[in-house]
Amino acid sequence: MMKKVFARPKSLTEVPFTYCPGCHHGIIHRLIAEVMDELNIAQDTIGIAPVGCSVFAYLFFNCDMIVAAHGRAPAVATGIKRVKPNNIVFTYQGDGDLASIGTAEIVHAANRSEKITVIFVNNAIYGMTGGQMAPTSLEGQVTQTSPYGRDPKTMGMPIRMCELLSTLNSPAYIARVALTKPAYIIRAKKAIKKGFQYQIDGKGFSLIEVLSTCPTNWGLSPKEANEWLEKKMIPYYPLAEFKNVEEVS
Amino acid sequence: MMKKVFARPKSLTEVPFTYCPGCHHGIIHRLIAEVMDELNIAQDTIGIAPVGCSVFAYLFFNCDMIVAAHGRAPAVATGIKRVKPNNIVFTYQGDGDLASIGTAEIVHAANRSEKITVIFVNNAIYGMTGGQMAPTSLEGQVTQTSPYGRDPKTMGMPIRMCELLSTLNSPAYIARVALTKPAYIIRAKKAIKKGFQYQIDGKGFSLIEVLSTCPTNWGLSPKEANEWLEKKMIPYYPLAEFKNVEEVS
Amino acid sequence: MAKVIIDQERCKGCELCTIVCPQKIMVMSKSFNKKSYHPAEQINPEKCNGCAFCAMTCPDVALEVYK
Amino acid sequence: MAKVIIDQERCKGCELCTIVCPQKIMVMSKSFNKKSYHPAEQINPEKCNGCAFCAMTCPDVALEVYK
Amino acid sequence: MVERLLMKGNEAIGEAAIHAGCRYYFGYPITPQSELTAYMARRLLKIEGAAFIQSESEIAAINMVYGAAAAGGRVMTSSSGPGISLKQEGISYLACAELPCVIVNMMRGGPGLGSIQPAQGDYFQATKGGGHGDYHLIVLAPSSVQELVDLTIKAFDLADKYRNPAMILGDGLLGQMMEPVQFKEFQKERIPSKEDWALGSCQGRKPRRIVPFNLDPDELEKIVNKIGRKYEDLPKEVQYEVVNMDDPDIVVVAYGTVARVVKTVIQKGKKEGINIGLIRPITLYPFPYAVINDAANRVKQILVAEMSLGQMVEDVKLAANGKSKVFFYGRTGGVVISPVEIWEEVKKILNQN
Amino acid sequence: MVERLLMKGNEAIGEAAIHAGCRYYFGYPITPQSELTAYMARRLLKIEGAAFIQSESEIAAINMVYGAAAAGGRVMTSSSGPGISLKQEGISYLACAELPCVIVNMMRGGPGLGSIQPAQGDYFQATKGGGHGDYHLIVLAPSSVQELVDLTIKAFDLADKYRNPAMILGDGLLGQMMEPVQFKEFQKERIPSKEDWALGSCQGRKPRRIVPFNLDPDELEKIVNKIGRKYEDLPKEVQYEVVNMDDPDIVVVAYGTVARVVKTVIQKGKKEGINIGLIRPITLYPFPYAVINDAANRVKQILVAEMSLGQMVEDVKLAANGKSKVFFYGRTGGVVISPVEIWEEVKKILNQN
Amino acid sequence: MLDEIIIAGFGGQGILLMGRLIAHAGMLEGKNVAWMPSYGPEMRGGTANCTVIISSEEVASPVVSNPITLIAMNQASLDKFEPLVEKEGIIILNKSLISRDVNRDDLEVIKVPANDIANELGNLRVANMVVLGSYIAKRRTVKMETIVMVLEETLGEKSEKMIALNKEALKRGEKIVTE
Amino acid sequence: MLDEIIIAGFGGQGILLMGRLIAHAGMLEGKNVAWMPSYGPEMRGGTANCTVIISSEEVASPVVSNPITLIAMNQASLDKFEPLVEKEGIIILNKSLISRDVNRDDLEVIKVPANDIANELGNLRVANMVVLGSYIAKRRTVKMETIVMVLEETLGEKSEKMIALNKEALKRGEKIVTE
Ligand SMILES: Cc1ncc(C[n+]2csc(CCOP(=O)(O)OP(=O)(O)O)c2C)c(N)n1
Ligand SMILES: Cc1ncc(C[n+]2csc(CCOP(=O)(O)OP(=O)(O)O)c2C)c(N)n1
Ligand code: SF4
Ligand code: SF4
Ligand code: SF4
Ligand code: SF4
Repeated sequence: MMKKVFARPKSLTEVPFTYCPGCHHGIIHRLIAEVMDELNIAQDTIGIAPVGCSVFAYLFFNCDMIVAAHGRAPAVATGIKRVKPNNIVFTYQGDGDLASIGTAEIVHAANRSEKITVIFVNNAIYGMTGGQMAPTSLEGQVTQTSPYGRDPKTMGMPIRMCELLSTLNSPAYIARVALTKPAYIIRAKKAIKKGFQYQIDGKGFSLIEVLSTCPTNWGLSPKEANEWLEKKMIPYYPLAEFKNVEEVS
Repeated sequence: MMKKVFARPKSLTEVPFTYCPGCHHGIIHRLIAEVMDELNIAQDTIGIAPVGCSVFAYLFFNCDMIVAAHGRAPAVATGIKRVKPNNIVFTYQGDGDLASIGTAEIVHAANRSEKITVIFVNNAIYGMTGGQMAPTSLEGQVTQTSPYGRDPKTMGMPIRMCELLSTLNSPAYIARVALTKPAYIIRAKKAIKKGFQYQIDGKGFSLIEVLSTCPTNWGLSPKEANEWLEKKMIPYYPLAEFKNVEEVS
Repeated sequence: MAKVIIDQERCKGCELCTIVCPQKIMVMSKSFNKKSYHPAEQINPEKCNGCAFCAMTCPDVALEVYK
Repeated sequence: MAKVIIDQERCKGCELCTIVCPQKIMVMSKSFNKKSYHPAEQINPEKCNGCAFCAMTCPDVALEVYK
Repeated sequence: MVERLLMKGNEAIGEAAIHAGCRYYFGYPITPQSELTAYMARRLLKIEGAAFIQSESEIAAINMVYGAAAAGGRVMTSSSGPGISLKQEGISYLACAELPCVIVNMMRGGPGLGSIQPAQGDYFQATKGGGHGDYHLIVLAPSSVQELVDLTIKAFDLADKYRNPAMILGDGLLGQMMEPVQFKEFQKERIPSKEDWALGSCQGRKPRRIVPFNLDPDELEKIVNKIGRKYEDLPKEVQYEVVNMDDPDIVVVAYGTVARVVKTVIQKGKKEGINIGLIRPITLYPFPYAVINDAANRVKQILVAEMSLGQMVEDVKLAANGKSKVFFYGRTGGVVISPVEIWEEVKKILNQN
Repeated sequence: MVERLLMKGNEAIGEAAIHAGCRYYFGYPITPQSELTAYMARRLLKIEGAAFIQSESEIAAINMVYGAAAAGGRVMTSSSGPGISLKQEGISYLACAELPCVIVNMMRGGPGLGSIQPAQGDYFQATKGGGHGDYHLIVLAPSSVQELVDLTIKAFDLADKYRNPAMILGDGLLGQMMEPVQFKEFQKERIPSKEDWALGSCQGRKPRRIVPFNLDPDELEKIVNKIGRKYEDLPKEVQYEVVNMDDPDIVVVAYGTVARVVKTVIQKGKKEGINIGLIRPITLYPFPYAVINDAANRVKQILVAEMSLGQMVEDVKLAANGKSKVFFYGRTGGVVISPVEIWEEVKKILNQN
Repeated sequence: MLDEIIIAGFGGQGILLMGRLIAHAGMLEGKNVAWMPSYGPEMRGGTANCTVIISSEEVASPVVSNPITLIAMNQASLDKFEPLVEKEGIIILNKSLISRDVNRDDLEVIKVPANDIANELGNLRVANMVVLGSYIAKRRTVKMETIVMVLEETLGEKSEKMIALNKEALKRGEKIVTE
Repeated sequence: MLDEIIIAGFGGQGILLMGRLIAHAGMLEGKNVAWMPSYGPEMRGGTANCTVIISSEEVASPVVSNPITLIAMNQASLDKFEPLVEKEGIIILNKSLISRDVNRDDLEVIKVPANDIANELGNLRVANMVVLGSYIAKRRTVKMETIVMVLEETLGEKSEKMIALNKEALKRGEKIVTE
C-alpha cells in the first residue's frame, strides 16, 4: 500500500484560496499550516490577518482568526497575547501593511519583544489595491504609483525590514526566505517553524520575511514572476538569518 | 578694545527660553541658531517645532516656523520642502515624537532621503507631559509609566534610532552627539552644521541625534543630570557618525 | 512507484509544478476546469518518483502525493 | 584680559557654567532675580581667560564673552 | 459605611476600572489625562496576569485594545483631543467587530494642538461618530469625581452588555480635580462570560473569526443592521439628572462641569426669584431626547450651555423639535464658563422674550 | 465648444485638480479611489516643480498636506473610509491653522474595514467633525462625473477663500463610473496670492509662525472664535439643486448618487400621477437649511434617502424644525438604493398619511 | 432612453471594454451616457460586469436594476441577470459558453457563438467584439462607424493587424443578426 | 458654604499641597470638598494655584471665580487675584515676598512673614505650612488636629523630624492670628 507523503495539512480549511494563479501567498499559508500541524498548536493558535490580499486568510486557517486594521496587526497581536499569554499568536502581513503604514507598530512590537510570530510577505508591491508601489518595490520598478519606474531620488530605495529590525536588541529571531525552488521552500519552512517554536519557548519576537510573487500586478506569468524574484529580488534582499537568539552566546 | 567672542546668535529671537533650568534644549537651540548665522540661511529657513517641551521653539528662532502634530514633523517637512525646494527645512523633535509615535514618518522621510535636516533630541523621557517612559529610556529607568523601572521583558530595550536609520540606503548624514562638555558641544555644532550644509548641497536627508538632559523629570539637579547622561546614556548610545555620504566611496 | 493526485478544481493552471518536476512529467491539460483554468496533469505517471516537489510548490495545495 | 557679561534675568541658576569654567570663577550669587533664581556671577573676573566655555554651556544664552 | 477617599479624577477612573475588573490598559500620555496612564502603570504592573503598555502611539493603543477585547479581556484606553482623533479608525473597527471596551476622553481645547485646558468640543466626534461608517459609541458624561467612578464602572458593564465600545467623555477639569469618592462593592458576576465569542483555544469547538468586513454588500448590510438594532435598543439606558424642574421659567441643558456651574446659578436664581431648571444629560449617547422634548412642551425657552461653539445644542434642538426656542451660550479654548455668564445669559433671554 | 471627454470619476477629479492649479498630491492607495492616486502619479511626476508622493500612510499624507499648504501650495489628498478616519487629527490641525487644501473621500461601506462598495456612512464624520474640537470642513457632494470636476475646482477655490480644508464627499460609485465631462477654461488669477501668510523666505519681512495652539485659554478662544465666524459666513455659499418643487406631494432629500436615483423615481411618479419633489444638497456643509425649512412649510412629508443608517436626516430634521414629518429610508453596507425601493417608500408614506 | 445594458462575464473576457466602447461612441454621437463597472479586489477568476446607459435625456440613476438589454458572456452571468431583464427586453448571449436556453419567454434572445467565431479568427480574445457587433446590429443605439472609430483610437499604437482583426470580429457578430 | 479659597504662588512653594491638606481634612470631618489645581506643561518657574471649596452642601460649580479667601504666596498672585476676592473677603498674604499693601479696603488682610519664619525654622520649604497655620486659625473651616493627622499620613514614611518641623510651622502660623 502506498503512503501519503504529501497531503493537505489539517490546519488548513477546505476553502480554496482566493489568490491569483501562481501567487506565493498559497505556499506560505500551507507552510504555516504544516508547521501548526507538526507543532500541534492549531487548537491554541490565534492568527491575525491583515488588510491586503491575505485579508481572506481567516477563511483558510483552522484556528481562531481576526482581521486587523491595515498595518496594525502587531498591535492587535500584542493585545491578544497579553490577555492570552498561553496561546500562540501570529500575524500575517504584506509589505504595504508591515513596511509602510505599519512601520511604527512592527518596530515597537519587535522592540518590546512581544512573544508573537510575524510572517512578513514581501512581494514588492501592493497586491490587493491593484499594484501600487510598496516600500520594498525595487529601484526602477514600474507600478501604478511609480508609472515611470521607482525613482530613488523622490521615492527612496527599497527598505530592507529584516536588516532594519535587526538593529533592535530585543527580537529573538529574524530571517528572510524565498519560495522559488524546493530547496528554498524547505528552508522557509524551517525558518517558520523556528519562529513558532521560539514563541512556544517564550523566547520572544520572531519575524520571517518571505520573498513572494505577485504575478498579477507584476504583469508576469507565474513562471516569469518566479524568475524575476530570483534575478531581481534575491540579490537586493539576501536570504539569511539576521538574528537568532540561540546563536547569541 | 575688546571683541565679542561669544554673543547671542542673530537667528535667535530675544524671547527667553521656556525650558527648565539646565535643560539642554537651550544649548541645542543656540547651536542651531549659530549654524544658521554662519551659513547665513535664517532668511530662507523654515523650522518645524514638534509637540513636546520644544513646541515653543517657534518663539525662539528668527525664521519662519510651524508647529507639527506629535510625531509628524518629518511629513510636514516633506510637504514644505516639496513646495519650496529652495528653502532650508529642519525639524526639531523629541524622543517621544521621533522614536515613538513618529517612527513611521522618520523612517520613511529618511528613506525617501527628503532634503531636510532633523535635530533629534534624545533625553530618554517625555518632558512635556511630565516624565513618562520614552522608547529611549534606559533599562531600569524609573518614569511615570515605568514606576518600577523599565523592564525589558515587557517594555523592550531602549531603541537606538541612529543605528536603526543607518540601515537605510538613502540618508546622507546620521550622527549622534552630546553636550555635557565643551568638547562635545563643539563636535555637536560641527555635526549640526554638516547636517544643514548637506541639505544646502542637495545631498539628502540628515539627522543629528543629540543626547540631552531633562533634570526636571529625571529628578536630578542639572549637574547630576549631566553626570547621569555621561555615565549612563553615552555608554548605551555611542557618540559617532553613523552615516556620511561624503565618506562613502 | 509513486502517485500524484491532482485536485483539478483547485488547480489554477499556474504551471509552477511543471517547472520543478525533475521528471518533467507534470504538464498542463488542454481541457478547462469549472473556473476555466487549464489544470495540471501527469504524463507518464510511472516515471514519478514521489519527490513531491510539485506538491511543495503548488500555491493552491491541489496535489497529494503517495509513495 | 577677558570679560563675561551675565544677563541676570536670563540666568536660571542651573550652575552648569560653574562646572565648565577652567578658572573656577563662575559661582552662584546669593541674591535672587525676578524669577527667583540665584543667578551666576563671576568672582575674580581678572582671572577670566575668555575661553567662553561658560557661555557655550549656558542653556539660556545668558552670557556674552569679550576678549 | 464605605470609606471616602480624596482622589484626583484621573486616578479615580483608573481605580474604578480596576475595581470593575479591568486588567488591561494600553495608552499613550497626553495632558490632561496622563495621571490616568501613570496610575494604571502603578497598579497593573503589580497585578499578576494584568498588562499595562505605554504604546508607541494612540493608534497602537486602540489596536491593542481591539486585540485584547477580541481575546475577552476587560480593557481600557484613554487620551484627549488629538489622541482620540488618531483612534477613530480603530474605534470604527471595534464597533464593527462588536468588541466591548472603554475609551476615556478627557477633553481639552481644540481644534489642532489647541490647549490642555478643559473643553467640550469633542461632543460631535464622540456622539455622532468621528470614525467612518454607521456606528455609535455609548457615551457617558460624568460631572463629579464620584460619577467618574460610577460611570467608569457602568461603561464597562454597558460595553459588555451591548458589545460596543463605550466612552467616558469628561472635560479636562474633571480629571484634574479632587473630590471625595466611594467605591461600592463590585460583583464579579456582573462581568458577562465571553466564552461564547472571544478568541482563544478552539479545542472542542469550531474556530472563530472576528472579521469587521464583508465584501458582499448584502452580507455587510446584515452586520450594519445588527449594529443598528443595538442602537435602537439603547434609549432604555438613557440617564440624566433634572434639578428644579417643577415649574421652571427657563430650562438650561448642560453636561459635565458646566452642569455644576449651572447648579450654582440655580441657587442664585432662587434668591432672585427666577426659577431655573436644569436637565443634565448623563448619557450623551443615547441622548435623553424624551425628557427634553417634554420640557420643550412646558417652557418657552431652553438655553444650552457648552464649552464649545455649539454641538450638543443640535441634539437639544432635535429633541425640542420646534416646540420651544433653543438658545446657546458657549465658551471655547479652555475657558470654563462661569456662573455669572450663565446668569447674565438667562436674564437676557428672559428679558427679551 | 469645449470637448467632451469620457472619464472615470476618480480620474476626472485628478484632472480637475490639476486644471485648478493643484501641483501637490500626497496620498495612500485605497479602494475605491486608488485610480485617483495613480492618476496623480502619472500626471504630476511629469510636471516640473510638482510633487506626487505615495506617502507611508494616510497620516503622513495629511501631514504632508499640512506642510505643503503652509508653504502656499494648492494641495490635495484623497482616501476612503478607514483612511479618512486616520486623517482626522491632521484635518483638525489644518482647520485650526487655517490652511486650505482639498480632501477627497470616496465613501465605501463601513464601519470597520467594511467593504469597498459605495456608501454614504461618513456624512457625520465629514459634516459634524470627525476630528477633535470646534471646526468644520467645507463639504461638497457631487452626483455626476461632471460635478466631480466642477466641485473639485470649486473646492480649491472655497478652501483658499476661507482658508479652511474642503472635502469632496462622493460615494465610491461616482469614482468608478464614466461619464462625459468638459473642462472649462480656468483663470489662474482665481488662485489668491498666499504671499501674505504662507511660509517661505522671510527676507524683508518678519518671520512667520503657523501655530495651531495656544496654552492661554483666552488666546485660544480668539483663534476658535475667528474660525467660528468663518462658519457663520459660509451659508452664503450654500448650493443645492431642486427638481419638481412647484407643487410636490412629497419631497425627497438626497445627495450624491442617491439623488440621481430619486430623479428616476420622479419620472415614474409623473407617469403615475404623484408629484415628487427633490432637494439635492450640493454643499453638505454649509447645509441648505433654508430651502428645506421652506419646503417643510409647504409639504407635510419629507423623505430622506441615504446609503446609511440615517445621518443627513438629522440635518433635515433640524431644518424642518417640526414643521413637517421627516421620514427616512436607508441602505448600508455598499447596497445602492434602487428606484423601486424609493418608489415603494414614497407610496407607503403617502398612503399612511 | 435609448438603452440600458448590462454586460457580464468572466474577468478577462473584455467585458468592461465592450461597455466603454458603447459609451464612448454614444458620447461622440452627442448622446448622454454613463458607464459603470462592478469593482472589487484585483483577483483573478472573478466575474466582471458593467452597466451602460445611453439616453437622449439626462441620465438619472446610473444604477440599472432592470436592463433593457443583457449581454451574457457566460453561464453564471445569464443565471444571475436573466431574471432582472425588463419585460420584453433582449438577451444577447455567448452561445459558445452557455449551453442552456433562456427560461423566460417574454424576451428576445440572440445567440452568438462568440468564442467559436473568435477561435476561427485565430484569437479568443476578440470574442467580445463579435458579441459587440451583434449588439450594435441588433440595437443600433450607436453607429458601427463610431464604434470602429473609438476602437481605432483605443487600440491606438497597437498594430494594424489587431485593428483589422477586431473589425473583422465586429463584422462577424453583425452578420449573426443581419443574416 | 464654609469657604472658597484660592491659593496661589510660585511653582515649588507647595501651593497644591496646602490645598490638598485643607480638602482632605474637610472630607475627614464629613464636609463636602473639591480641590482643583491649575495645570499646565511641567515647566519650572511658572505660577501655580489651586482652588478649594469646603461646604456643608453639595459642591455645585467646582470653579471659583470669586474666592472668599485668597492665600497669596507671592506678589504676582496678589496682583492677579486681589480684584476677584468676594466683597468682605479675606486675604492671607506672605509678607516675606509681598511688599505692597492690599489695595481694596473692604477686605480683611492677614500678613504672614512666612519665608522669614520658615527660614528661622531652618527650612524655607515649610513657608506654606506657616501660612496654612494662619489660615486655619483665622477661618476654622477645619480643625488643626485634622490637618495634623492628614499631614502625618501624607508625609508618612518621612522622618519624625520633618513632621515635627511641619507642625512647628503650623503653630507659628497659628500664632500670628491668635496672638
Ligand atoms: C487605512 C487603510 N489604508 C488603505 C487601505 C487599502 N489597502 C488595502 S490592502 C492595501 C495594501 C496591500 O498591500 P500589501 O500589504 O503589500 O499586501 P498584498 O495585497 O500585496 O498581499 C491597502 C493600501 C486600507 N484598507 N486601510
Ligand atoms: C497625538 C498626541 N499624542 C500625545 C500628545 C501629548 N504629548 C505632548 S508632548 C509629548 C511627548 C513629549 O516627549 P518628547 O517628544 O520626548 O519631547 P520632550 O518634551 O521630552 O522634549 C506627548 C506625548 C499630543 N500632543 N498629541
Ligand atoms: S494580486 Fe498579487 S499578491 Fe494578490 S493574490 Fe494576486 S498575485 Fe497574489
Ligand atoms: S521638562 Fe525636561 S525637557 Fe522639558 S524643559 Fe524641563 S528639563 Fe527640559
Ligand atoms: S502548481 Fe498547483 S495550481 Fe499550479 S498548475 Fe500545478 S497543480 Fe495547478
Ligand atoms: S549656565 Fe547660564 S543659566 Fe546656568 S547658571 Fe550659568 S549663566 Fe545661569
